[in-house]
Amino acid sequence: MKNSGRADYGARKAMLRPDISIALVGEAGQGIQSIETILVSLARAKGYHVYATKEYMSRVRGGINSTSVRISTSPVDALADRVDIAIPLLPAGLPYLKKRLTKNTALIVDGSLFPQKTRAMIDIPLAAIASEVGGAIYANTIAAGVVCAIIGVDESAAESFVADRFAQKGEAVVARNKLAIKRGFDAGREIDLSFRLARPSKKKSGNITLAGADAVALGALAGGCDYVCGYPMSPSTGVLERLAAYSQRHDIIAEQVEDEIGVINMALGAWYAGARALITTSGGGFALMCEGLSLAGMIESPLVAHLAQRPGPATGLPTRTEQGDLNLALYAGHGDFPRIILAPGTLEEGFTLTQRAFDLADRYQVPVLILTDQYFVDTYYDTKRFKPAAMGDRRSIVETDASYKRYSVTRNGVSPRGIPGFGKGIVCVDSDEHDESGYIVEDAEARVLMADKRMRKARAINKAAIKPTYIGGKDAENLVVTWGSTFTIAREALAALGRRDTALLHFPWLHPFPIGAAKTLRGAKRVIVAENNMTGQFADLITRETSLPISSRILKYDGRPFSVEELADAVARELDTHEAAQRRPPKRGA
Amino acid sequence: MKNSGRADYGARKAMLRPDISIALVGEAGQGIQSIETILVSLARAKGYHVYATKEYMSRVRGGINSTSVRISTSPVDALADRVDIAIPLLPAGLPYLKKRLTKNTALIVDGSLFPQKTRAMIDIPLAAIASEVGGAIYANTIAAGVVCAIIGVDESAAESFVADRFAQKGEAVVARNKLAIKRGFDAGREIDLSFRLARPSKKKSGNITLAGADAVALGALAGGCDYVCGYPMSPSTGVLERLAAYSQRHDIIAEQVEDEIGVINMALGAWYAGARALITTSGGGFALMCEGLSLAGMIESPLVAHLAQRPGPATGLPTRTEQGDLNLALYAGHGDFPRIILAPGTLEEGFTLTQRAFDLADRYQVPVLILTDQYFVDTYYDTKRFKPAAMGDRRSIVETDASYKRYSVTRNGVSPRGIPGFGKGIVCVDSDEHDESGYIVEDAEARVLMADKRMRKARAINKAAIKPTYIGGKDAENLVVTWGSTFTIAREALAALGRRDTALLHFPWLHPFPIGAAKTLRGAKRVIVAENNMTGQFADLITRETSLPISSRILKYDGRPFSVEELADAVARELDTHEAAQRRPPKRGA
Amino acid sequence: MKPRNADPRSEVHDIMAKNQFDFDQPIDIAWCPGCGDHAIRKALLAALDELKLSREKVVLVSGIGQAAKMPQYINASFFNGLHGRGLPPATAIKACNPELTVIAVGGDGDMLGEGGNHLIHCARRNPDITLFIHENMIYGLTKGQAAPTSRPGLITPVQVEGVFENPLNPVALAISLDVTFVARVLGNDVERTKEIMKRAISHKGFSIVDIFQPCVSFNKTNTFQWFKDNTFELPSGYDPSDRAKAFAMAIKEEPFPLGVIYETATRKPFEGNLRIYRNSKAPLYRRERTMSEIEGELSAFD
Amino acid sequence: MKPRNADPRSEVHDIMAKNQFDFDQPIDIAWCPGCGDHAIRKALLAALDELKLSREKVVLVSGIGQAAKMPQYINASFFNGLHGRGLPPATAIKACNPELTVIAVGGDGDMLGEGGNHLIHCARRNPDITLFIHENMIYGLTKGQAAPTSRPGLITPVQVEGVFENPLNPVALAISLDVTFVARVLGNDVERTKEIMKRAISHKGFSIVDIFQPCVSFNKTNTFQWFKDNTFELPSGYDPSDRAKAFAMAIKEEPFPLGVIYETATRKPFEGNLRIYRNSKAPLYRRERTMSEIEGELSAFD
Ligand SMILES: Cc1ncc(C[n+]2csc(CCOP(=O)(O)OP(=O)(O)O)c2C)c(N)n1
Ligand SMILES: Cc1ncc(C[n+]2csc(CCOP(=O)(O)OP(=O)(O)O)c2C)c(N)n1
Ligand code: SF4
Ligand code: SF4
Ligand SMILES: [Mg+2]
Ligand SMILES: [Mg+2]
Repeated sequence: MKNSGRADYGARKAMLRPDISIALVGEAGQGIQSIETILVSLARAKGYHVYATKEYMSRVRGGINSTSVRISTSPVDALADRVDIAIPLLPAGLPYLKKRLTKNTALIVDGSLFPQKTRAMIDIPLAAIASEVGGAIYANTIAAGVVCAIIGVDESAAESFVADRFAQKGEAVVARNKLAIKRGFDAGREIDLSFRLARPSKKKSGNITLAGADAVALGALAGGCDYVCGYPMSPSTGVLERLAAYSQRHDIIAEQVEDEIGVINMALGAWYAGARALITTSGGGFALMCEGLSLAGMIESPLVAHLAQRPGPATGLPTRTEQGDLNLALYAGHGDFPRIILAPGTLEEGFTLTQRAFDLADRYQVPVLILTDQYFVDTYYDTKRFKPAAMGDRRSIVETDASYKRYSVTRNGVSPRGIPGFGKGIVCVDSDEHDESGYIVEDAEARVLMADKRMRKARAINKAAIKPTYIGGKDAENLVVTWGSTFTIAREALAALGRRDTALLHFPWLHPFPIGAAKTLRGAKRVIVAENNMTGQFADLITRETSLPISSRILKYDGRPFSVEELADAVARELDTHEAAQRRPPKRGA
Repeated sequence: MKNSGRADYGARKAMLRPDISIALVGEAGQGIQSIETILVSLARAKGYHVYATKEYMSRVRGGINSTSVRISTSPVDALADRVDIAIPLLPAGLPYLKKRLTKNTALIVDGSLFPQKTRAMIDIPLAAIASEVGGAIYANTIAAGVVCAIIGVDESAAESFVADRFAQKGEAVVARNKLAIKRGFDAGREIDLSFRLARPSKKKSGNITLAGADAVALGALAGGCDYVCGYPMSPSTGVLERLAAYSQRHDIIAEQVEDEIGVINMALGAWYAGARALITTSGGGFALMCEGLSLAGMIESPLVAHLAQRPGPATGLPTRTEQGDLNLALYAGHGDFPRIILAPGTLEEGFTLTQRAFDLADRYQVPVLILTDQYFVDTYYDTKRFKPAAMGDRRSIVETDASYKRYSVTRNGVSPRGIPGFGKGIVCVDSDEHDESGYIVEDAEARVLMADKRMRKARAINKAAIKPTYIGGKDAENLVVTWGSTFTIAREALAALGRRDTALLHFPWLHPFPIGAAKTLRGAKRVIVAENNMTGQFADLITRETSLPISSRILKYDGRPFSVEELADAVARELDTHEAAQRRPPKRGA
Repeated sequence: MKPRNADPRSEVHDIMAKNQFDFDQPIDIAWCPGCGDHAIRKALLAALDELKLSREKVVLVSGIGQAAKMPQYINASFFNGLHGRGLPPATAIKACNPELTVIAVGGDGDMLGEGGNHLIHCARRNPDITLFIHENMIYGLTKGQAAPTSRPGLITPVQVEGVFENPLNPVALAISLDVTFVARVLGNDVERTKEIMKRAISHKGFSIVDIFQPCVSFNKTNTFQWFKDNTFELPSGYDPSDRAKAFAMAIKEEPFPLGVIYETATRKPFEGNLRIYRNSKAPLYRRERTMSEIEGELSAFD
Repeated sequence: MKPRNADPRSEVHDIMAKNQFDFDQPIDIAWCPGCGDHAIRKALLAALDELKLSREKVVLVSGIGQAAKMPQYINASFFNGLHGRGLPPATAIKACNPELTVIAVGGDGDMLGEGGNHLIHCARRNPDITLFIHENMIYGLTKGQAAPTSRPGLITPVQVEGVFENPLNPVALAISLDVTFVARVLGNDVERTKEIMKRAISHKGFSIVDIFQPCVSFNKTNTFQWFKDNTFELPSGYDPSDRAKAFAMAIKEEPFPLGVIYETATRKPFEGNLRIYRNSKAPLYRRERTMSEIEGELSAFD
């Protein structure tokens, strides 16, 4: 085995690292997913904390996809640029990694595929070993073995893991995979790196390891979701598929509908009949649902919608990430009506907010939108096992009597919600302006009565709003603001920056704008909003709600999430500019 | 003839009025439209300025509809509450008028239908006369004769007008209508009122008399519109119907599409092939077009959309008015892309802005939305004959050569637009992110390049923005802000208030927010936004764009437009409250 | 029952003696006098009553249009949604609670224009619901534009040169989609309409009744007389179970066949295919999720 | 021609000698190796070439999906719009410029699922355009959910219990709508596909070709072999002009008939009905509006 990297790495004494970052690049079909799974599972079993995220092209075969894995002695939940171990399974993968390689990165390749060496590489003849093992398809298992060896997984644990994983495929396949792992370990042990992963503190944390899509689906399950419908659309399909799988074990109807308009209207029918329905879609599909959302507003139907964002406009970058649909979520639908918008920043929030969404929707009879994005749904890490909230009054419905009126006018605007077939009353809902019984009206007074009733709910909702999370020293003068998936990245970035004067304000609840947040924002000397879109949609929302002008926006809209380093740098730059500006005498009239 | 009103009205000397307001109320099918037409046409022919607007129920027969007509010696273009002459054709119409009647209102009724008289009424036995004339259907012509006599139209002019109007229905019908007019005049002349309409200054002003829908349709014609498509929806259908009529005399394809999604996608196909397409819809239909709008943004297609607003959410009040779709217009579609939003306040703006919309759309390759509402499209008055702008380069398209690239990157973001079949090149447009040639790309750099190119157009558009119209003394400390159809009403209201310290700022161009408007707004001590919706959507937009908090909002959302008096009162109240507040010492921390 | 914000000018309708689906006081019906919709309402009231359905278990679902106002005038629960969007909620309502009788009503524009896609896919699902399409060959509520069913040559304010698109034949379309019960009636024939409505409602699976309905205000061509002159009853002995033959019958136009044109019992209804009803017939709203179900799924991620 | 941002891993395709519709340098085709779409592309390239169409006068229109990527791989103008929304722009393009040959391409989800309503109404309009539906009985691009054409029993990550909805039969549907040219082919049979494509493109009016296409990545049931085993050529002497008989043929499934199943010359195309082409054939973009036209209309309001 040639190890062209040995000279570089072997010379220094291996440094102990609490956190190692690994990047795998390959074409669709090459099995980088499989390497990732083996690695993460074994690291997790050994007691490490793990994190993985992927980015992929909008194609089924070919192209270039990548996965970033972090294995750490402490919890880890954000994308780092830094790569300690990089494995491009094909030369075309190298450019995709370029910006992330440092001189300390161990670049592991099959040298036969990389005739021109532009930098130090650790050459492991994956293809050659694979053909010895039994065929090209074993290359990924071999690569997994290599990395397992490097990070110190026990060989026997790895062998039994792959044995389990391939058990269904027959003994021969199991044997060959075990051999592949072994050969990978052999090769991996030969590598002499400048760093070594520290041992995990204890065996296993009792955490669960799951992706954003899992957290949302579990939250829906815990929220009592019993009807899910959708139309396939990346990156929202995962939630539909997971709940479809749950429908085999729980009371859930899972239906793929002909189009997104059908999706939302079907879900409203389901709520009307007493179900707790979830719809899941992405920006383009949600754009088709705007009229239906307005219907939810008018008939005061609860609704929970999962909107997994991707870069637009139009088809955009279908498999990438962006936080570009906030404006649409805020204002979708014609006419004025209350709604709630949530945006989980952590897996835990993904679970708790989704569960809560069902209760909020049901209690206030309004649509609740859960904004995630491709990065969020496709990212997984281990996290404290979720604690579902109690499921007290799971359905906020009443048994009707003969005098029942669906839209009885009440103080807080919420009318007791009956459903057809439960009680002696009839339940009439109408998309036209209507009276308390649900029949069409046209006169001015009746209109105002109902419009006011609907809007009064917004006030009640305001009180239920979740305050933004403040992380940092009290009265820090700089405030970095995030919403949704950018949170964990910003948290690690600020921790890395380590500035006492700079705190983080994360919004998991976006609308109605949480009362009190304005005060926190105004309290800061400088507000920097970091979000994954082109114009700073949340920054604009803050201005609209608080009349606070936001000039510092850190925006990214290339279809990729921020990395910790990138965001840390950008925040540092913003602060520097600001400080420099402050040192200059103020301009007249500024 | 009994004239129970005589005692009231005859006693005083008739006052000369420069402006008379008439309200007609009847059920659908009773012909109040016909009375209105006769009245307005004859008044206009005599040299008066005229104004009429209607409000109607969402039904074809029955119900209660009304028309308000103003006949004036000077131009008149806004809804007044005051009614000088009221004609309820049925008792159920009376409650609809109640708030508008004063002791000076001449209430003309067929006494046989109103057994209980609650106030002074002028009794004209319309039904009885009609049956003498030839049947119940002549009642409306008789009523028209009555009012014509009151306002001083020549009887012979009226007779020949109805003769013309019914010429196609045969001699017998003409004769009976002439008799009906005559009998109406006879009755009308007997009435002795407390007021009289002043004579018009000169014969006829050379003005044109038309409705908002006409102005938009004519603007489209002048804008070179040669493809119009839509799906019927009140109150937007009028524009579709008018352009369909034009298609019989001009090069226009007019197509009713299966649904609104088809409408917008078809229109984008038409623009792609070199046409100048208009779509026309209302809020619910526009809500269905959000994805298509995003497509326009991505493929950089020009598009002109007429959005005639009505009260939402959902089906709402289908035949009523509201300015409640501004938020949707601003943020419809997923992802960020530039757009232009216009909102005519006068008929002239209806014409010029629509014409301009086509040039703007074509020049900047963006969607242009024209926001009107039911009040705007259904209201008509006489106005200076429109002066179409020159039609220089009507189509901003280029002949392509073999190397043509649809999305060539340029300084201002606008790429020369080729169309298929015109030149040697090929024209490729894609809803996915694309390269300069229109082929799909996925890499980060290409994405940013194109997103930036698209957004650069917004800067260019900014320079073309139309400044808001300022009416009032320089540096007035109170500023009343309007957009769209509320303009003329506010203008007359402020004129009536006659306060030097209060000016009007009207926005015909809403987005991108006109540069410079912020300064005007900031210059005022107090900004009062008056709009026809529930939450103050434009007020919120101002805050978002200028970080100026807007606390004074005059909002109306009962499905009806403001009246001059109502708005004048509301502004006066706002100003009083403000002044009272200023006299008190400021609260700490306020 | 409820004081129906009655417009003082409301056309007062006879209250059907003892029909629980009618109101016990006059209601304001917004349809024009003479509109074919009145007869259809009579037929529907009678059908519901004669089927002895319990009022609390009937849900009418509609979109927007004149036909779609029907639920307003029947004393039962309703979901009066968006133009063109009646079928998706109707499907869900039945799926969530199969105890309910779900009837969708819509105009030809509502169901075949704006809502065409849902119709196609509702046919694929085959929920046990009934759809009445009021075919007046016009857009009534929006005042007289062409419907997908409008006959060639019809001039309207939008179709200024006359309609030239092929009219949609809902019966032929339904048979091509293997809708399990497909009929056509002339709504003014209240008795026959009622009978076929009863069969349609009783049929297990998706049933469509295409109801010819004169619009007296906007369609001056396809009048009651025209419908009478342009329809014929199916020949006696006609067998509605042969799909190819039914299609051959369905494409006959001017005159159009009336009656049950196609009926099949070969397909299972949507609800019957849902796993949740395999072991229990309880509607969804009566089921509870337990904490242990959630904990169990969480454990999969340990 | 243009350097097509070629992915270094692109499957390099043979450049067809002298076919102006192919690119003169290798392009990156995102379809999986072995996908039926490759064969369809070959057939389309050959058909376009053999019809001797001028490259500048051909426009491909599509929505989103694997099939809908076709325009990316043909060297001609294209409008690659939204998922399900290919037909409305295609109709407008032809209407605005009848000199163009307009070809729409889409998957079975694209055209029959999301876009179903446009298909129905496109059939009513009958524009002189051609539609190729790639029927792979699956959603390819979104990784394997059921399409409206999926066969009962197919298990997918969403249809966890297997598909139970009735598969849509696009040929029967098209005939029910009197689409003027309706054919089905097996795309892997490049020669026959090409021939039928040529007939479809040459046909005046709306033509639909339903193309069976194996998806090797996500549909492991309806493979090339399955399609071969489940299709048959129309009997010789088959007469495609009788609509009722064509329908009877169209509803045959497993095996499915292949060939031109229905063809009629009775309907005028959409563009032929447009008034603007009565006196002039010039496409819209070559026409000018004059100031006097506008002044004339303004005068109506004097
Ligand atoms: C999204 C949307 N588009 C358009 C409309 C306007 N609209 C209401 S009813 C209707 C059509 C009415 O025709 P039809 O469905 O045939 O019913 P009919 O009135 O003839 O019974 C239309 C276009 C609407 N309410 N919503
Ligand atoms: C509005 C909208 N909904 C959903 C999607 C996601 N989507 C893209 S292609 C596709 C279906 C692909 O299946 P099909 O049309 O059969 O084409 P194939 O890939 O099988 O050729 C879907 C659902 C989208 N792009 N837009
Ligand atoms: S407009 Fe036509 S369909 Fe509507 S109620 Fe009147 S007659 Fe009936
Ligand atoms: S996923 Fe299926 S349809 Fe798509 S390219 Fe691959 S084989 Fe073809
Ligand atoms: Mg109709
Ligand atoms: Mg497919």
